Amino acid sequence: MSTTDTDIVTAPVELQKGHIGQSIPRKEDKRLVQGQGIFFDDVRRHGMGYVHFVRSPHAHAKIVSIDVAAALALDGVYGTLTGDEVAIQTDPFFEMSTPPGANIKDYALAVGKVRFMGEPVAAVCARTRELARDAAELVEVEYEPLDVLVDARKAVKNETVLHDDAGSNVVWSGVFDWGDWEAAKAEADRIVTIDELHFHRFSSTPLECSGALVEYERASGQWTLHCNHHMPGVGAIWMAPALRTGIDKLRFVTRDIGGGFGNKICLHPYYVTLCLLARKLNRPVNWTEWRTDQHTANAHGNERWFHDVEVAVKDDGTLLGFNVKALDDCGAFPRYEPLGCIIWAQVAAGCYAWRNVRVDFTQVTTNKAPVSPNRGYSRMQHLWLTERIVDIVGAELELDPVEMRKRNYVKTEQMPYETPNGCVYDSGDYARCLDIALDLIGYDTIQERKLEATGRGKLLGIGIGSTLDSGTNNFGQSQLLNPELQFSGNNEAATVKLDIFGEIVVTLGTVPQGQGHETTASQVVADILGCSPDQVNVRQGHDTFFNSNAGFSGTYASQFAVTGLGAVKGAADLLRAEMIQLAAAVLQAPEEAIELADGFARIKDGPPEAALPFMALGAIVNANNAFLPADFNPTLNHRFVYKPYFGMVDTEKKTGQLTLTYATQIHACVVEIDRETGVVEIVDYAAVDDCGVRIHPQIVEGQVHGATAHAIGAALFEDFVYDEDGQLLTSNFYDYHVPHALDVPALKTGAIESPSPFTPLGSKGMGEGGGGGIHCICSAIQDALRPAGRPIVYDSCNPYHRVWSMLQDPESTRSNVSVAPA
Amino acid sequence: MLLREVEYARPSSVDEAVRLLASHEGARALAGGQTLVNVMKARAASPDVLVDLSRLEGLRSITVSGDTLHLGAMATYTQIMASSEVEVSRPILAEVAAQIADVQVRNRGTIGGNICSNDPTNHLPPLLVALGASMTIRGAEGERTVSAEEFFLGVYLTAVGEGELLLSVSVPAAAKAADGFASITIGRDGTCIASAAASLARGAPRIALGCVDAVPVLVTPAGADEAAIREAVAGAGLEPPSDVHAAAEYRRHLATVCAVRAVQQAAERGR
Amino acid sequence: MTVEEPARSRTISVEVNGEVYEREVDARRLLVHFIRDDIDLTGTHIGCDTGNCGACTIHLDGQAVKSCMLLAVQADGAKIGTVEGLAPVDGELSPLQQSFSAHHALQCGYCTPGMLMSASALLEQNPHPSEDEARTAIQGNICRCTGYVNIVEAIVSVGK
Amino acid sequence: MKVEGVKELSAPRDVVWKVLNDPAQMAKLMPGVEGFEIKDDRNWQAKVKIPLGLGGLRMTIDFHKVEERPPEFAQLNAKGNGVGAIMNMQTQFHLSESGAGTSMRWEADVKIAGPVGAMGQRVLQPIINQQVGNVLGALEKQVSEAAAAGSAEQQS
Repeated sequence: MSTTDTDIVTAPVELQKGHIGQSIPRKEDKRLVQGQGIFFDDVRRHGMGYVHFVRSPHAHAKIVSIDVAAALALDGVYGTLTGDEVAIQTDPFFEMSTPPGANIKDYALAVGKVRFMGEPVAAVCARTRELARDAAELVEVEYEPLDVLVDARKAVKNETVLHDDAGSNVVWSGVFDWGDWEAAKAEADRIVTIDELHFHRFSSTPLECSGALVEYERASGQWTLHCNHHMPGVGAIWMAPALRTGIDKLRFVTRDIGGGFGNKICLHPYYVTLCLLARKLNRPVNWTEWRTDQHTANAHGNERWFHDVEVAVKDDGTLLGFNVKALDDCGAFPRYEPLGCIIWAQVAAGCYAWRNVRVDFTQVTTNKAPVSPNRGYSRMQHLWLTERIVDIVGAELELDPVEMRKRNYVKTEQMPYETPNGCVYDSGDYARCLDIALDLIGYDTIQERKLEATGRGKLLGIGIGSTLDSGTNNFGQSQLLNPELQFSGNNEAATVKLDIFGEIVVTLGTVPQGQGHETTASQVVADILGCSPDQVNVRQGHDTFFNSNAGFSGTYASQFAVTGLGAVKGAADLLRAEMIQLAAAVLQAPEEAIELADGFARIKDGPPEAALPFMALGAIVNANNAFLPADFNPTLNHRFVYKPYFGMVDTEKKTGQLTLTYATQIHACVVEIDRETGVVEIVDYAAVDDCGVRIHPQIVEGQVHGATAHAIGAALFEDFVYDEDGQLLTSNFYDYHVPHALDVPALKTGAIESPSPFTPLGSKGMGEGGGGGIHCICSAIQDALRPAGRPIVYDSCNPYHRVWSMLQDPESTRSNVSVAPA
Repeated sequence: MLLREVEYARPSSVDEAVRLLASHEGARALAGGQTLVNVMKARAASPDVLVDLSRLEGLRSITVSGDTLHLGAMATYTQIMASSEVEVSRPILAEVAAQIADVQVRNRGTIGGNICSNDPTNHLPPLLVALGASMTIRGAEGERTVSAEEFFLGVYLTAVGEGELLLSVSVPAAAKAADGFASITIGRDGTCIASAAASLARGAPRIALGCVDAVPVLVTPAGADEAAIREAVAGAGLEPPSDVHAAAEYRRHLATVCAVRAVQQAAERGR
Repeated sequence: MTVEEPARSRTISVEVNGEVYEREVDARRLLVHFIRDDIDLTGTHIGCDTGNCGACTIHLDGQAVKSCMLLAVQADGAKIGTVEGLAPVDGELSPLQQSFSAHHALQCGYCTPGMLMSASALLEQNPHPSEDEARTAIQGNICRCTGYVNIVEAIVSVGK
Repeated sequence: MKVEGVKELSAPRDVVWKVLNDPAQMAKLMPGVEGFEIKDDRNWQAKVKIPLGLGGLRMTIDFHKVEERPPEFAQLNAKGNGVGAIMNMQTQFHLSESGAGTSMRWEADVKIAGPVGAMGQRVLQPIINQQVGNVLGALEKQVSEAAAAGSAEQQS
């Protein structure tokens, strides 16, 4: 199918590539390499107190009593806050689910019960950081431990229930049935079934932990949060009603943020606690989260089980569809969930042209840290499933993994391609990307390398990961979970102005954490206004007071190159038109004769004096405007809100255009496994990216490197493991091993550009990477282990001990899979 | 990150250090601090008094006398890696020191701190047991020497008693010694899951296994062939701890693999 | 000679980027908190609480060390270098800093000060490092953004 | 984590029983006890500083005797608080006569909750084994002293 019945607004790519497409030096770098970045913890206020949280050592317990007397008695302690106060002073956070999830009561501090290890039960504020911790140790909490649920498969049985108000551990459940699964089964030559696959729990663990400095202004009731929240628009939607205040009373200020990856989106419980403390104690309060806290009690990625996977396939390898039960584990509170129960549907079909997909999806709470969107959010889990399906089916039917993929990929000539659930893949050429990746890792010599490795006691394997990085969410998909929700579409704002001395000043609604927004925004503005990016001053970070934010402002969901830059382009276009109008009036020339170039507004091919520097334009409007006609009121100050067009979703069929763009990432790698120990080493790695028009190729490549490193960590080392009592066993960087410099191989990258027909610049959001590395490492491990009894890789994390177990007992993994004639 | 209150003193002589350690209950020696400060940050263990050894320059020396290499307790890993004395008299020490943690930690961390903390994942305790090292300890009653085999008593527990101070580690010098070391770490340089040090310097292999018990486990196979090593490790009746990285069975298996590899390396070096 | 007796605080004198600071500090104060909170050099960062991440790397008497695994009192009398002291002249960047920017060796920039301090310590001893040597020099510095690829390139290219 | 074992003690069963069920005697068995308070015959509290090479590990431990069947069986629960962690230990011991001495079969289930406990996982088992070793060693000493005292009384 190559046409679509959705109306799609396309904007022509009208810009000449000037600065766009060039890897200019990043504007952010100069301050950051000098240690002059301003991260939230670098901000000081007179008289500020330091906050330390008292956290639950138990995963599930009743809070019998909390005694803060000893803490308050300590010299230098400013005050405390407990769950009882929170329950009186705030309302529970808004829940997005339908019942039972809708009935969950989530407060800033634990009220009555703790539901995960590390959950904050009280907060202490003191004169120094050390004193705050001393005092927190003096808070006496009596707990009555309850049965602990750490396994979603057990939680779904509801023998123990976390949230009495909900009466069930199920947050949300529903069936997605697209195409005709029964017909696909009938058409198939074989049905391959996989009993269970497990996508594990990890997170991107940004190097800067969470935190904020919160000030309260008594006179206005205004809170200012110097923070590192990277989706403040949505943060305010949670916080303001809970604090029983208006959204305008919450000012979020971010400057530099030390990485986010989605993990700083669900900070609202902590921030509400800080707001209450700042108000109660009438002083600014700083909270700095420590690493162990972040691991135990901030944001994990969604853990997901896939059960009873059935795949309909023809003997020639043509995939017709699949049917699966997905069980998602969101930890103790839904917070951003149950959005993860639908976000995956943006890539329901993965890179493949199967037309029949049936997913029975359930999400449950468990006594583990709550989840939050994590790089590749929800799509990565599902794409891992599709890639596992392709590799497992391919291996069982003795089909070549490259052929398998090429046969089933959506073809470039089918673009734009409408998926069975109404999503539209805008552009791309998956097969070409795969060829480039295979070429980069020397695929044609792989058999020789396998033989050579065998001689060294190593098992060598090659793997492929095909992923889509879907970007620019349509929030209307939330209505597929809960039709009552009043969210749809998407938006982002920016302002561009020309100031009195000719300064071009840009403010963004986005909240960058390393993606170089100051730089890429300046490239776009420079090309539109005909000047150098050096002349464009992009204000650092986000500030609610910039008046350049919209409801969905933030940096998430691979969208800046579309929404953020779309807004910047819109505002710059408005400014440009006005500058031309003004220059035409001053130079007494028709507007068509004016060009903006080299920092001047001038008459094309005119004499040198027929040129106005930008400074002159700025000065005229702002300080010397008496001669302008009465009916001519230029402002040289423009705000634009970019809004992609999606149309409405179909809540009955659960279909719609759930996202705007699809960047492609095809990864391929070669691994060697030490047969004796199970130690896995990545010996070759290639990532090929297609995100349409690249504004700044170096930044794009940097995102590819970063996403790959995250995937390597997740595939081999990073795992939030809980014991049966709900104790997190990997709470620090000793046990939660993130890749070090020596762990990451030299990465080879390739790129093609398939411009998006749907976006202002032909660009697509990218950076999340869809977990391509996880899929391809799993794929390579399975390939490498093939001579050792053909075990099936069933888990997304394969640390040495798991690989060794597969080597010892391949059969137990094989019993998970069966092939039957249809 | 935030430590409990603690008292601090920085003596300028060994005598003074020993006096401070002996006269204050809960006093602990602070060497490089790469373990101790970390543990204090977690508030897991809290000394009442820290006796900073940084001014005791004499404890930093690395010397050779006769056929013995003496490493002062305050010698850092970086110093050991760069030491010509180590290079000519027992190079395996430098090689293993280079595998400890990272550059910054190697710049601060000391041999004394490493073995006195005796974290089971540390590399030096098994190495020193395999090499037949001995430790010189100073207490109120004077100095005494303890063999490496008797030095390690438990996790964070050694023969250095309350009020005592480790002065130096002595290792038999043997320039082309047949020594080997093998380990399995998470990633290239992460936490150690299993390790083995081996020395054939005195004929029959001496293998010390790390990470499988509270203290290094010494294994002395009858010969250096693989079968003998496997038999000897199997005979050691290892009951290693299980954790998130390795169940007991896997760790036991890795101990054997490391032992074989360490001996192989030692044999190659000795040729 | 005075007899040393244990105390909960101590007056220390340190030279940081050429400037001498004398302060009374609690014995329990970590050097990184002294640098960040007491003398307001906030370029030195904190990324973990177990000494793994290296964001707090500084030079102590010329050696790269992690300032979160050192008490401030231990630095008494020492010469300290932090990221703020790397640029030769205010407003100009060192070749290493320039190389980090040119090679896109930083994204969020949070690990960057520690990376630079580790890399500059390497380059002082070894002006022409190989890729392996560069990787080893930063093995104790975690970066969650870049996958290290461009950082390694940036370091190696300074020596070329 | 479960640890268990059998210990042969060279004292009569009633002597062993007495030692094991006398809180004051128990206090002497534990390493690093700094303070001890008997609340009633089933509940007592100890403040301990477990000696480790790196410095003491301070905890307040509440003991509660759950069940006893003199002179053969007792079950004791201990709940410790401190170091950012909570420790729960359930112990049981069975005493049987073995010649002139006593055979003690014991088992303990130790659970540590909290980030420090999780962090220390890799060293926890060896540390617990060490502490159990210390307690058993002290028990042996205590029991033989008690037995000696008992026989001395008989002789006098």
